[in-house]
Amino acid sequence: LAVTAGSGAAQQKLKIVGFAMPTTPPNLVHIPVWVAQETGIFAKYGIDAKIFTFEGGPSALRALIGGGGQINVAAPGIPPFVAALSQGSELKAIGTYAVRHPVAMVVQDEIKRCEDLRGKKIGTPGGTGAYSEVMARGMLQSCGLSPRDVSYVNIATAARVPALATNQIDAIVLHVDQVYEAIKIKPSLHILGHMAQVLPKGWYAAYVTTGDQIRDDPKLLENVVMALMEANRFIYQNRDRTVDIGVKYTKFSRDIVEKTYDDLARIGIWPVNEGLSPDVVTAGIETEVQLGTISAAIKPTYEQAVQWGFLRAAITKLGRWTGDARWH
Amino acid sequence: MSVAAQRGRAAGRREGAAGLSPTAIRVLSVMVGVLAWEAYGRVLHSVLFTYPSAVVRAAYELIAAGELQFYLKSSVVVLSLGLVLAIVLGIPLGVLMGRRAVIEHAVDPYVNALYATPLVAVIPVIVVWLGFQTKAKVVLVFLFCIFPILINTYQGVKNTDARLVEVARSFCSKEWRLWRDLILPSSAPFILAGIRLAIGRGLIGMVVAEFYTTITGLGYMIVQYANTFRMDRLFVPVVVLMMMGVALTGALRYLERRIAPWLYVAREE
Amino acid sequence: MSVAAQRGRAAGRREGAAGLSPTAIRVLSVMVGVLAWEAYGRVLHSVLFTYPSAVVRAAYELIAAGELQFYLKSSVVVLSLGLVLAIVLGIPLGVLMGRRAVIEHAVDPYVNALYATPLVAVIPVIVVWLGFQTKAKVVLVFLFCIFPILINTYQGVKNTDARLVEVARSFCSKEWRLWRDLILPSSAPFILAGIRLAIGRGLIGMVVAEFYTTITGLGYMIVQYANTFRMDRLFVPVVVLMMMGVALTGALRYLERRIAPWLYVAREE
Amino acid sequence: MRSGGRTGTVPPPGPTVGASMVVIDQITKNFGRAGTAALSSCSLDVPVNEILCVIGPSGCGKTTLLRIVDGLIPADEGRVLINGTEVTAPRPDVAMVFQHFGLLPWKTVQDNVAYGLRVQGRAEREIADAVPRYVDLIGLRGFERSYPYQLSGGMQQRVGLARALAVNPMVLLMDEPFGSLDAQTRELMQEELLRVWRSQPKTMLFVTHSIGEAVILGDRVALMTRRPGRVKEIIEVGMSRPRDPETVRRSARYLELREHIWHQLKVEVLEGDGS
Amino acid sequence: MRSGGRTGTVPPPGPTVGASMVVIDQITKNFGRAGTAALSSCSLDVPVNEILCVIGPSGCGKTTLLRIVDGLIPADEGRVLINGTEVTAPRPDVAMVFQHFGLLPWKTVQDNVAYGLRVQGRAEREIADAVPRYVDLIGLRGFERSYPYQLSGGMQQRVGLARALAVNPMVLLMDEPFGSLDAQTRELMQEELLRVWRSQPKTMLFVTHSIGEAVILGDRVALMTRRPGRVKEIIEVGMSRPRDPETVRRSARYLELREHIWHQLKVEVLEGDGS
Ligand SMILES: Nc1ncnc2c1ncn2[C@@H]1O[C@H](COP(=O)(O)OP(=O)(O)OP(=O)(O)O)[C@@H](O)[C@H]1O
Ligand SMILES: Nc1ncnc2c1ncn2[C@@H]1O[C@H](COP(=O)(O)OP(=O)(O)OP(=O)(O)O)[C@@H](O)[C@H]1O
Ligand SMILES: [Mg+2]
Ligand SMILES: [Mg+2]
Repeated sequence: LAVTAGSGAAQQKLKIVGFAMPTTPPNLVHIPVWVAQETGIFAKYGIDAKIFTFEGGPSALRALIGGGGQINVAAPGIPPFVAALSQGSELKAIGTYAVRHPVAMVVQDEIKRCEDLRGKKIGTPGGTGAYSEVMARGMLQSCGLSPRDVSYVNIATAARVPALATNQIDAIVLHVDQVYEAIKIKPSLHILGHMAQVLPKGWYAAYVTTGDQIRDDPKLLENVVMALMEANRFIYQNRDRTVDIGVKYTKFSRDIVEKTYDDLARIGIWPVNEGLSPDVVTAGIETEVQLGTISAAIKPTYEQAVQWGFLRAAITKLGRWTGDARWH
Repeated sequence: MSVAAQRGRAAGRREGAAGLSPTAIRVLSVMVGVLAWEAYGRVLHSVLFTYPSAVVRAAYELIAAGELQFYLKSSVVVLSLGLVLAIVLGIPLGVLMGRRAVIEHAVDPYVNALYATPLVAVIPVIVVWLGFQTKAKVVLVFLFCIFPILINTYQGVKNTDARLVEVARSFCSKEWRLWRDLILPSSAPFILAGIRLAIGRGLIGMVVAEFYTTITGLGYMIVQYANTFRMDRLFVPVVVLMMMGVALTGALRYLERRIAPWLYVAREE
Repeated sequence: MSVAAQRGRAAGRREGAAGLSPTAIRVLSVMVGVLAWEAYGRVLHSVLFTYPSAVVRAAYELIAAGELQFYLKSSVVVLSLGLVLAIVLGIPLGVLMGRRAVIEHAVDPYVNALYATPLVAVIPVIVVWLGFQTKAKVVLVFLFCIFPILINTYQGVKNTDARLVEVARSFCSKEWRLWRDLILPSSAPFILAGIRLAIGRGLIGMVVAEFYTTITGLGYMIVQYANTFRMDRLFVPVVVLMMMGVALTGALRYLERRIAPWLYVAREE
Repeated sequence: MRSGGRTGTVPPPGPTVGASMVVIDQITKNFGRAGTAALSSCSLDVPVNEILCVIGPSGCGKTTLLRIVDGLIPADEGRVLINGTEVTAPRPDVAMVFQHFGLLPWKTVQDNVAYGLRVQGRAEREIADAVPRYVDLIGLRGFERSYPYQLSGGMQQRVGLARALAVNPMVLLMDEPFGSLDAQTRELMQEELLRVWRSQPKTMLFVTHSIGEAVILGDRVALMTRRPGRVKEIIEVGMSRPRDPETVRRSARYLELREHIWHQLKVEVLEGDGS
Repeated sequence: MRSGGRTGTVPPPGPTVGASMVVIDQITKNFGRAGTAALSSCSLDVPVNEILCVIGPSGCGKTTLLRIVDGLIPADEGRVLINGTEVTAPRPDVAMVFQHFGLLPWKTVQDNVAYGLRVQGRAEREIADAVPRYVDLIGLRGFERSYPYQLSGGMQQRVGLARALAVNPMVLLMDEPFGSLDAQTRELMQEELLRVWRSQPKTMLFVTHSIGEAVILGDRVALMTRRPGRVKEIIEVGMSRPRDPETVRRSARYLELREHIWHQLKVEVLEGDGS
């Protein structure tokens, strides 16, 4: 699929679209927006992306809700999105860059199998109910353990790797690129398992916009969704270019980005079709209810959470990819 | 006439503003603020904001569940240890810097540099040295609190009336007596302003320390409810912190009257 | 004899310490610190720590690539605007609080409360009002800086010699002239300590503001290299901040000599 | 009400010559709740352009009296009239020389002398003209740019005098203005003060501890009781001006006054010694 | 070297009576880089237990001289010996009464009086015994718990005197200690001072602006030139003690001395007027 980078008359009237990304610098999983920008996919759709990075999904969401219209699309993880939804703000998921979990559990040398986690200290930034702990719990449950069999250490995000390096924790869930970075620092660390394989039905993140923006300029958002879907597909087809862009923006070294790319692409993190299918979304919302992020009484419905139309239009235009277990 | 002898004697003309007492003015002012917040919060009606009545309701829930008390306790321990440590070390070091040029010049660059160092840079070092638990947090709060005390004390010492220092020297005062009789009382207004600043910083430092090491206490509540957009609950620990700020400052004023009565006796006439 | 007339005249006995000049002592002290850091860093040899020579190398790379300059510029703009705003508003408000009891009591609870409020609670409001770019950051830096200035100014005003206030009143000084002739010069040592504190806080506020809104400037560099454990590069912006702290404080001292010469003239003898 | 600025030698049109410029009417003042009684029903009348010297034991309330007359502190009872108007706040046509000098430590000698003029918004040209004159008058030429702490006690005191004289007030309240001066400098200053007074007549309340000074300067001398202060006696000096200090000191009237005041003071001080 | 604590009336064993207690040897002092010359080759000898009064024009360097003798500031040239030892720092057996009073604003009258004793580590019992005596001596009974700002100028000055007397020093340096007192209180204080001196003899350097005071108190009077100060003349008072002030003031010797000093001062002040 040849990408004609920003060619034609469209270039003259590019519309500025503000993106709020949830991490600084991004991890490789967040890369599709930059890919779309760097390779000219956005330009092709008449879009000039202005990408802002924030420290955490909630901050990105806040910029979308309150930022005076400078942000059109935020890309938070699911917990803050669902939480904000349930508080009554009119937010819609219009697409996604990852429905599966792009994280892995990294553990100290002596932990070979899931069962070895018994009695160990697991780092849980954000505490019980935060993303990291939810993932750890998933890992524990996969081998019949429960949180009572381990001890949690509520360390701060900034202290995760120092804690691993100084043996103050034995295991923690990290983004795959962070895992490889940690392993570089302490080679005895290793991956216990990828969460996408442990919890295959997880919903990781979404592109979110507000009801006002949808009413304001649906055409623009349709183009955004289409461009981002194309970017996801581009990633699978262009390893080298994606790794280049990844190195440029994630600031991880090339070998780490390459290994991460291979892991994530193998798992099929980036959806090439709709991604936000009703079963994934309702399961995701249900998980948040179980975790106590929101109460069942104010649980949003699929229709409240997702604006399905843009994705459908994109599929119609771009065609559906099939033939690989990874395509979803 | 002795320098600053009548210092502070009604240093500002104080009007009664239609005869209202200070407390009445304070209460009125806070009430106006709370009402304005309530009105604005209801009008804005955003998930990013809340209003006092919602906060009160949330506070009631959190107190009933015992959550607030639980988290508050661990925070307060950290805060008090860090603050006391900062006072106990900051004042003597400040006086030393003010009195001994060698120490001043040797320590000065470190004070200015450390004070401008963001915590993130310090965290890994602290973690390596002190781990993640209370010890590390206390040290972080201490680092937050010490600079206002140190720098204000230093400036206060520099500002001591040289003529009174001469009097003390004339009577052959030993250095430590000079501190007690002269330097500390004369720097008291500076030091008190420093402690007042340290209280505010300490409260923030406590929360920040909780963010950056293990997340516990009020910091945990704040992070958790900020991330889940429960603004009403988020504002419960925030309002608690505000009230602690006001209360601690009030307590400081009370202490001031007890340990530095001359500052107040003087204002009465 | 006029109050505080000889204030500060060599308030501390200043020894030469074997005749070393202040600059020599400073340089020596910093050198010892840097060497100790280097030695400790090399011995510790941890990925969580680094040492000066590695930082210098990293700085060289970052400067050659133009990265440092680029990020520094945006931070400096935010810092200077916020700091200047805090000085321009903080001093008059502090004087007003010190001089007018009604204002003091009305504003006082807000100052103490706001000063103890963690930023996370304020951020959403700021975002709603001002977005998340430069404007919001400037306001955050401003909020960081204003309190030390405000509180110190207030204390300085309260500490003004009442006898001199009486002299000014006797000559029928208008309030604003009183500020100029009396309150401000007499509070100068307090205000300067406050600004000194504000500089340190402002530098941190600048980075923190960048964390909490969109990440740019030095804050971006710090987060980026902290997340990727490039400690040598991480310390480049940190050391830059430290040096800014030292340099700005030095500049303040220079300014002090120009705008408040009596504090120094007095110390010369 | 005039706001200063007289330069002629003609008496100002406002007050009638011979009428009272300052009327102190039954002033009572207590300090603090414990209640140090400083003044108790103290009354005094000062005619226009008179020099009234006030003598009294240490701590009897002289400074307090002047502060009340200047409108700096309120009396508990009684009132003060200046030129017929009740005093409620300081007036620009009344200037005070403070016992504690009250120089601004951050201003040089010339800026301290100019302070009153600046505060009252006089033209810079007028200030530039007046300041050197008054610096000369107090004998501090060459010290214009010195800061107060660089001056001796007596030099500082003279700066305080120049500051008050410079605004050329209608009423001058002087609280021991020459207390820190040696005998000769004091005499020089007395002469200068009288010269200023002759060319620009003003009403003066002059607190002094020197009986000689009171007799040489004063039209009348008010003797105060010990604390709480009242006016015990008012003495007409009754000597013609100009007075030559040497001649005055040798005159019988002087010795008689001296003896009398001395005795009266002794009674007050000794009786007051107990408490 | 003794560290105070004398209570008897017997002269201390240390210094030989008649020998010099304070020797001021060719002291020169300039201030600042611009160089205000305060003292120039100033020499003076004070025998043991003598009261030497110093008189000089305002700003001639008297305070500077006392500060150098007390070891507070170094001289540029020359040296000072006390009891045979060169002065390099303040000594506990030398006490100073400051022209600016130097009271600690945060201490009450009694704590200010006790200050010197506390600083020199005397026993609390001794302090509790001494303080009321000296508070009485200066006539401030009833004001023990007042803060300095609650006192009149003269009362503050007396507290400064009590503080210095309380440590019972071997040498007492007094810088216009009675300048803010009325004539009668001043005389009372002079008497008290002499009483203390008789029961606990000490060497005194007494700066005053009152010629009468100098003659009544002093064994000798040192006259200083105008700035930069030198000793111009030393005058033996030559009157027997105890001196009754009234009698002294009427004596021919007094009038002669007065006239002489007056004239000498006049020369200094008038010549110095120019600069
Ligand atoms: N601010 C104050 N608070 C309490 N008492 C005061 C205050 N000011 C003055 N007094 C008291 O009032 C009395 C009179 O004081 P004032 O200063 O008027 O005396 P004075 O006549 O000027 O004495 P001096 O000649 O010594 O200057 C004194 O007993 C003093 O203690
Ligand atoms: N710290 C200083 N810096 C500069 N000059 C000073 C300083 N102290 C004193 N002087 C100058 O030294 C000279 C002598 O001052 P000093 O105080 O000794 O005089 P004095 O004889 O005590 O006068 P007075 O009788 O007025 O108190 C003065 O001209 C004064 O200006
Ligand atoms: Mg008085
Ligand atoms: Mg003097």
